[in-house]
This record gives sequence, structure tokens and C-alpha cells, in this order.
Amino acid sequence: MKKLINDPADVVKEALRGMEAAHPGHLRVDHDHAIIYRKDAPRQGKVALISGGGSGHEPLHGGFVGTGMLDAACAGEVFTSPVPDQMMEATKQVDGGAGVLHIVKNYTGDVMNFEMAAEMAAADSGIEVQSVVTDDDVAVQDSLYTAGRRGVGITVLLEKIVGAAAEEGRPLQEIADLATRINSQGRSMGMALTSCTVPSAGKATFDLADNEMEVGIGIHGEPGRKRLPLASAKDVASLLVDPVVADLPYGKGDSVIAFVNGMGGTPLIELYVMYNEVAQILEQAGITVARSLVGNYITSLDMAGCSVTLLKVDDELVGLWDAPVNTPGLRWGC
Amino acid sequence: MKKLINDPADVVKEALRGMEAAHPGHLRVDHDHAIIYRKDAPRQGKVALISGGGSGHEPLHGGFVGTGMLDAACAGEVFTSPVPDQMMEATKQVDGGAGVLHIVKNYTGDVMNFEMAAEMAAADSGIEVQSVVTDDDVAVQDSLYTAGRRGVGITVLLEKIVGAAAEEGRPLQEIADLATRINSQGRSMGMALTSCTVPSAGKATFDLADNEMEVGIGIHGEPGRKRLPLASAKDVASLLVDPVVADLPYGKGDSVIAFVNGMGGTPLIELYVMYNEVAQILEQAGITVARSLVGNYITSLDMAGCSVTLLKVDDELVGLWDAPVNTPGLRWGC
Amino acid sequence: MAEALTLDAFARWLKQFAETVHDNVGLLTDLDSAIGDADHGTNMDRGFKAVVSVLDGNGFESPDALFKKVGMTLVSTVGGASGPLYGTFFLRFGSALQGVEAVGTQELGKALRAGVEGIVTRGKAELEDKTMYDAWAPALEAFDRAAPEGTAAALAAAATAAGEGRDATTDMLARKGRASYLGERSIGHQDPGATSATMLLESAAATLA
Amino acid sequence: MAEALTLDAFARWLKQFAETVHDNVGLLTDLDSAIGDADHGTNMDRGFKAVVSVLDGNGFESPDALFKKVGMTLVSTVGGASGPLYGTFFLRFGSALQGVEAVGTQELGKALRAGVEGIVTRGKAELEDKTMYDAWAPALEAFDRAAPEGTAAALAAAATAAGEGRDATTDMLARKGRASYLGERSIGHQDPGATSATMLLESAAATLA
Ligand SMILES: Nc1ncnc2c1ncn2[C@@H]1O[C@H](COP(=O)(O)OP(=O)(O)O)[C@@H](O)[C@H]1O
Ligand SMILES: Nc1ncnc2c1ncn2[C@@H]1O[C@H](COP(=O)(O)OP(=O)(O)O)[C@@H](O)[C@H]1O
Ligand SMILES: [Mg+2]
Ligand SMILES: [Mg+2]
Ligand SMILES: [Mg+2]
Ligand SMILES: [Mg+2]
Repeated sequence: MKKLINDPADVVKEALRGMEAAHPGHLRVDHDHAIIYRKDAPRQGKVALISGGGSGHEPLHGGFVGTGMLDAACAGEVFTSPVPDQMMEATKQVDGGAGVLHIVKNYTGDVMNFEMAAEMAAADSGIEVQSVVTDDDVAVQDSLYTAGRRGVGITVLLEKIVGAAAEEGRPLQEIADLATRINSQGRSMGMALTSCTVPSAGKATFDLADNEMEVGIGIHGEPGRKRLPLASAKDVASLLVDPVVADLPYGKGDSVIAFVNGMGGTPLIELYVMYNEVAQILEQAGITVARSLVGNYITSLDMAGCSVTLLKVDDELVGLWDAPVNTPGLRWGC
Repeated sequence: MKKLINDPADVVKEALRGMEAAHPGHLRVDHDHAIIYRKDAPRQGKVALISGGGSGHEPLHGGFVGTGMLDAACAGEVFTSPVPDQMMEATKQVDGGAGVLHIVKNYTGDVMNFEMAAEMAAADSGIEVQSVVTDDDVAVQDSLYTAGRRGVGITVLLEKIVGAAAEEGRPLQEIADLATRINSQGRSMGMALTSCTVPSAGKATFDLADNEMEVGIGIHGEPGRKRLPLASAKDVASLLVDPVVADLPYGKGDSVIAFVNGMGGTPLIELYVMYNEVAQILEQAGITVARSLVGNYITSLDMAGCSVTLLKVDDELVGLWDAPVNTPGLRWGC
Repeated sequence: MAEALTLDAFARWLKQFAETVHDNVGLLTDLDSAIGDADHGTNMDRGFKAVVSVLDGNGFESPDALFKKVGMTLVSTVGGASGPLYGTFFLRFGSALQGVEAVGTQELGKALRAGVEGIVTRGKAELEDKTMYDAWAPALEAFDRAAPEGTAAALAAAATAAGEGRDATTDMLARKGRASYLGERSIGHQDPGATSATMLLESAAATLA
Repeated sequence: MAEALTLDAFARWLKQFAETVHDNVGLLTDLDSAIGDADHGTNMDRGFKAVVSVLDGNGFESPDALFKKVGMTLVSTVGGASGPLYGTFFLRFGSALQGVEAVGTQELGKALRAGVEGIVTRGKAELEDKTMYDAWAPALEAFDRAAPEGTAAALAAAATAAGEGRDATTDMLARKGRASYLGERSIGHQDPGATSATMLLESAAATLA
């Protein structure tokens, strides 16, 4: 394992110290609870947004704390959902009287831990909590009898857009409905050229030959749905975009935010090559790209690979996307 | 070689198409010359900033084109300096009557190609051109009889700060002097956990065993000054920061911008772990961190590793650093 | 009938399991690498290390107080899927012992059942979803069947049945948890949670009789 | 004295070199991987492919026009260190032939020297800096020494001397170009630019006699 770390057991703790040191004007970190707060939380009268999940997906979620996005992020161990105590504590700290939205990615562990937190918060403090569970990964079969689809790329876009709506002062129910709508209008699919290595495991989660890739992977180094021979950027783009477009489906005349995301070990030059292919496929399908995002935003440690997320948007969503945001990971307009 | 690309010969061309598609509101790309322009260039009366170099260092330089930073970036082939025609063309296109500053990283090829461009531009068009050559890499011995030090991390900070000064309308000579001063107050050092792979070469530039790292590497996949056993983040931080601090030297009471940069294949979580160590070393040395930057900004394709850059700053430089910037790679204040 | 189980015996059970988990971090994580995210070993190890230090640092009035504390500790330190599942197991296990004077075979069986029902309520797993429930369910049945022969026999039977359930997960197609993302490709791999659950029962058989 | 060199012969030289470079892309890039940035092969190949298409697409009035065009083409397509260096070489080589009626051995020798002086002016390399100049310098001397025996002999001697110079770079510590960043570690590796320069002279020996 080759990583810039000290003891694998300390990675999350030390990264949080690093984040705090690097963003002293913007963030506050509760190291006992591994919670990253917006420096000026709680904001009176504003619905507060909390997210969280296993670490290893940086900048998600801690890097999306700040004006116009999250009020707090709870960091779990690498790829391990945070515990209910964290979400409870964060909920109490950020509530400004207007209630709290929990943004949860659909993984069994995350859902259960957030559920327990919401139950405890309701019993304990009477803070109004609503939850949205993201499940945009079309690589996974959706069914009542399974764990359902994973929450992946849409989480980034949702946190940004819903964050802007919260900043406008909209009430909790409206915020929760908006979040649900965004999730329902977004789809993603990812692939890997290499496995990631979980620090505490010390070796790659799966092995891929030099001429192989995994298609349909998530963001936890879990193997994908199928292993295919290595393909060109053009073919990879089709493998990702086609099932995404077919699933909602997106059609001629639709407007989208197109998000090409790197898995942490993929350099920007390759992501732009990918975006070039994705943009061409969308153009041929008559789908308009209203906005785009290209970069490493929801990652899987050092995995090389990428994912494509499309979110169907209208003027309202585009307006909220364009609204000012000031976080370590996404910043514009202020 | 595992990369999200098509034909290795087309990587740069296609990445430029992707950049153009991803940033339609901000950038304009001349594909014949592989030049990325700020959409509103030329700006009358403003000194124009041009940089350029081999590709493979993204977001540098194309990702730093925009308000408050570069007016144009010339993209060479991967790790190959652009040709004089590109710099000449860019110089003509961006000059707004106040002259043009060429920002050149100190590599034999870059220096020679920019020199030829400046000679040609002077002969051809009478545009006033000044050049600054960055050479901040303390891993390399500086001497009159060598190629001198490489230009690395300081280039990012310089482009930002000088870009802000140009935006203020300062004259060319002042801009050039400021650039020289910044370069003289900045030092860097880098290391690699893995080699990068040049697409056209198809295999790693050098081989590192699982328990080895290269210290003193540049950004072109060139091997470093020494190969050492893999070390902890804490020890790596010392290996990088100590020679940097000793070189200028930086001392008690100095204020710096501290920049922890990833080489392209290193995820953010590790860079924050590194920043935590760097911040502690600086604190112990009595050096104040006025501002910090943590992320993959001047990369070496898919190389895993990092570099540390320190720039000694005063209030003027901090003010210029804080000034609005709007580029794909760095954005704040607007 | 055997002696009632003591607080000391319960602590020995948990400590023995903590040791077993620690010795098998690699195994559990490897199983989780194949069909999950390579953290089940470290998750369990983190949680049960915390449990041991809670046991070492506190005196408990009663088994139910002890197990509720264990459950809370797991919920607060493990995270992931196994944290709420094992946490809920021990919380319910403890609740079932509330007010119980002497924990004999029958009471132990009831507590185990309450704990497993907690797991099902939380995780909504069904039989053959390829989860820890596939070890727990046959274990409960085996326990009840052997209960007339006393605690030792019942726990031994439960542990054996859990092991068979664990082994049976190998051929199942996962429908819950992370392994479900693999679809058909989950077949052929043993479930990590069923593996740790079996160890928990094996530790019980070794310490609670 | 031998015949004067024709435009056709010069074109054959450049095409033969282009072919040699193309066949040796891997070798040149491997050499550059060891002490540089793994692009010398592709740089040269890109440049000389462009040269060949310029040669195929144009008629030239005179050798100096041809070589200036070759130099400009290299400057405009290669980039890196080798672009300006080889570009300047051919620009100066062409200039030296300006107004020359018939290119005999002496004129060729002068042109080579002018080209190499261009390389030195651009790159400021000195002997034993471990650059292409370490192949060029002994080649010029050998050429002049053998010049009385005619073009063929002079070029053959130059190519041989270049090869010896190239081989000698292996033991040198680099002081110019990227290899200089390696310090002591540059010792033991042959310089890529000296290797391509030797090939250029070998191609000349094979085609210009
Ligand atoms: N819905 C569920 N019901 C019961 N057990 C489950 C469920 N989901 C997952 N599990 C169990 O949890 C185990 C994985 O635990 P762990 O790796 O610690 O958590 P995570 O999956 O969050 O990384 C699986 O092997 C399985 O036995
Ligand atoms: N200052 C110099 N003078 C002469 N030759 C040089 C100089 N610097 C580099 N070279 C030559 O250039 C070669 C490298 O060329 P190339 O790899 O194409 O460019 P780059 O070093 O920019 O990647 C070296 O092997 C060396 O022979
Ligand atoms: Mg997990
Ligand atoms: Mg090069
Ligand atoms: Mg797991
Ligand atoms: Mg080179």
C-alpha cells in the first residue's frame, strides 16, 4: 500500500485536522465527534443541511460544508457510515429553529445509522428532522426486495442545489420535497480502471488485470457489475451514458447538468477527454447541457476511474445551481 | 497503461475540446494552435498574462485562464513545451496595448521556445513582451553551469497573484517585477509514490518498488534526486518542508502561503493528512500561514505523490491572493 | 438445570469474542473485500475493543444494564451496517433480560431471539438474502431444539447451526447489504456478517456453559 | 572531388532519418525515460513526420530554402528542448548554404558547423554536459579531418565520431537539460539527444555520398 498517511487508524482524524487547518476562516471541526461545521452555524431561521457518510470520498461531504451548501458533515471511518451519535450531535448544533434535513446516500449502513439518529433526535430534542435518501446509481438493480440503488454522484448536485434553496430561507418541507425531486431526476453510472486500497485493509479491494476494467462500480471499492476488456474513452462514455439516459429516460429537448466525476486517482486531463465524449453523445441525443461539472468530487480513495451523472433541470434548478456557494470543494459567486 | 483516453496521440487535442465544452461561458479555445483564451480577451489597457507548457499538469495552465489570472495558455504535447508559433499567436491575440507577460517554467525546452517566441513577436509585431522564468524547486542544484532549478508549484501562486495585479491595471514593468519578486520568495519540493505514465510511451517512466518512494521529483515524471524507503506522512512532510524552509530561508515571524499540491493520482484525503503535518512543522518553526491551498493543481499526469510550496508574503501579496479570481481551477470572490 | 449465567460469564463471552474478532480481522476484511467494501473486520474490531474497555472500566448491576451498554457502545463506535445491527442485537438482548432474576437456558434463548428480531427489524433481511440473518435464524431454531438438554448443549447446537447457515451463504445471491450490488457475482462468496455472527455464537458456546 | 549534393539527395537524407527515428521511437523514448521525461522519441517522430510531408508537398528552389523550411517546421512542431535545437540547427545549416552554387564537401562541413553553432547558441551546452553537443562536437572535428578524402569519407568519419561521442555520454554527469535534475544519478545512461544526433549523421553518411 502506497499512501501519504501515518497510522492507517488515524487517517480520518488527521485529515480532519488538516481540513480545519487549511480552511480556518470557513470551517470548524468537532474532533471528538468527527463533525465538520460551517463556521457560522447555527444560522437562525435557515433550514440546516447535514450530510455524512464514510470517509474516502473527499471532497464529499466535508468539502461541501459552507455558505450555500451543507451546515455540517459527519465523517465516518473510511467507507464506514458515521454513527448515530454524530448525526444527533450535528443536528442539535446546526438547528436554527427551522428544522434539519439529513442527506443520506442509500447504503444499508448509512440508512440505518441516520434512521437511528433521527429517531433519537426526535425523542431527545424535538428538532424537526426530515431525510432524503439518494439512490441514483443505475448500475444497481432497483427492487423492493434488495438494498436498492446506491447513492452516488447526484448527492453532490443535490447538496449544492438544495443548499442554495435553504439559503433562500425556504421551509423544511419545501426543501425536503426539492431534494426528493432532484434525486428522482438524477441518474449515475461509474467505472474503475483500478481498485482502491482501504488504508486499514492495506491492499487493493479487488484485482484488475492490466487489460481489464470494472463497469458499474460504486464509490466504496466494491466490485462492479461486470468486468470488461479495457476500452477507449469513447466506448467507456457510451457504457456509462447510455444506461443513464435510458433509465429516466432523458430525451430530446431535455436540459441537464452533466457531471463527469473522477474517482480520486484519475487526473483532470482524462476527465476532460471523457467529458468531450459525453458531451458529444448528449448532443447527438438532443439533450442540452445547461451546466457541467468536471473533476474529482465524489471519490473512492485512490481509485482510477470515473462516473457520469445527469440531472434533468428546469430554470429553477439552474438558478439554484448558479447561486453563490462557498465551500472548500465548490465555490463560485462569492 | 490504464487511462481514460482514445488514441494517445489525441489526448491533448481531445482534452482541449472537453475543456471548451465544459466551460463555454469562460473559455475560448483555438484548436489549431492549442491555445486556451479567456473568453473576453483581449482586454484593452490591461497587461496580458500568457503561460504555457507541456500538457499533463492540469489544471495548470489552461485551468488558470480567466478573470484575475491568465489571458491565455499554450498547451504543448504531454510534457513537451509548446512551440513558439503558439506563444506568438497568443501574444498577438491577447495584447490589449499594455504589453504581455510570458510566464515560463524553467525547463530548457520551455525557456528556448518562449525565447524564440518573444524574439519573433518583437520583430514581427512590436508588442512589448516581458518574461518571468519560475525556478522554485529546491530539489535541483542551482548553478550557472546547469539548467538551473525547475519551475514548479510557485507557478500556480504566481499566476494567481500577478493575475490580480494585472487586473488592477498595473503597468507591464511593475507586473514583471512583481512576478520576479514572487518567484524569488517561493520554494518547492516534491516527491512521488508512483511514476506517471506518458500516454505515448505507454508505460511508467520509472519503476518504484512497493516499499520505495522518489524524493525530489519534478512534474514531468523525471526520476527524483534520491530513492528512499516508503515513509510516513510525518516523515515525508519533513523531507519536503525542511529543505524548502532552509533554502530561502524562511524564519520565525515570516508569513507564508502554504501550498500542498497533489501530483494527479493522490486523493484529497491524503493531501489533508499531509497538510496537517506541514502546518505543524511550520507552527513549530514560528512561521505563520497567512493562506493555504490544498489540492491537485500542478500535476504530473497520474503520478501519486505531492509537493510543498511556500511563498513568503506581505500584506500586498495576501491582498492580491484574496482578490477575485474566476477560472476553472481556482475561483473565489466572483 | 445448569447454574444461572453470571455477569462474569457474560463479560468472558464478550471478551473472548473480541479476541476472536481481533485474531480474524484479516479474514473478515478479506471476505468483505470480495463482495463488499473491505471493512467488516476493522469495524467489528473497533467496536469490540470499545466494548472491552467499557467492560473493564465499569461495574454493572445486572446483565440487562451490561448488555444495553454494550449495545450503545457498538452503535456509537462501529458505524456501517454492522454497527446498528450488532448494536440493536445487544440492546434487545439486554432488554429481554430486564427484570430477569436468573438467566437460565430459557431466558438466554428468549434474549437471543429478541436480539435477532431486532436485527430483522433494523435490517429487514429475509432468509437467503445472504446476510448475518442466515446464520442467526438456524441458530435460534437449533438452540430451542437443544434447550431441554441445557445451556451448554443449546449453545453448542446454535453455534453448529450458525456455521452451517454461514456456509450456506456462499451459494446465495445477495439481496441485502453491499453484496447485493454485485448481483450474480455475489454467488460463491461467504457472507462476512454471517461469519462474525457464527464466531459470536461459538464464543458463547465456549464461555457460557 | 565528388559531385555537388543535389536537392534530391538532401531530401533522401531527411526521409531516411525520419524513417530511422520512426523505427527507433521506442529506443529514444526509453533512453529519455531513464533520465528525462519519456518523450524524445515521440517529439522527433512528430517533427520529422512533419518534415517529410513538407518535403513531399513542396518543390524547393535551393538547398537553403529547403533547410530553412525544415528548420521552421521543426521549430513549429516539435516543442521541448529538441524542437528549438534541431530547428535552429537546420535554420543555420540552411543559412550557411545561402548563395552557394554547388554543395561540396567543404560547403557541407561549413553548414554542419554553422548548424552546431546554432545549437550551442540556443542551448549553451558545453562539452561533457551530456547533451547532443557531445555527439556533434567530435563529429565536426572528424568531418574536417576526413574532408580531404571527400564527402563520403567525411560523413562516415563524422558518423563514427558522433557514435563515440554518444557512447561517451553514458558515463557523464548531466549539467544541461532535464537529465541534469538527476545529478549523480544521470551517470550510467546514454543521452537521448546524442543518440538521435548520431542517427542524423549516420543517415547523412548513407544518403549524401
Ligand atoms: N439488511 C441487512 N440485514 C442483516 N444483515 C445485514 C444487512 N445488510 C448487511 N448486513 C450484514 O452486514 C455485513 C457487512 O457489515 P460491514 O461490512 O461491517 O458494514 P458495511 O456493509 O456498511 O460496510 C454483511 O456481511 C451482512 O451480513
Ligand atoms: N541545453 C542543451 N543543449 C544541447 N542539447 C540539449 C540541451 N538540453 C537538452 N538537450 C538535448 O535534448 C535532449 C532531450 O530532448 P527532448 O526529450 O526531446 O526534450 P525535453 O528535454 O524538453 O523533453 C537531451 O537528450 C539533450 O541531448
Ligand atoms: Mg463499510
Ligand atoms: Mg519533454
Ligand atoms: Mg463492509
Ligand atoms: Mg524529453
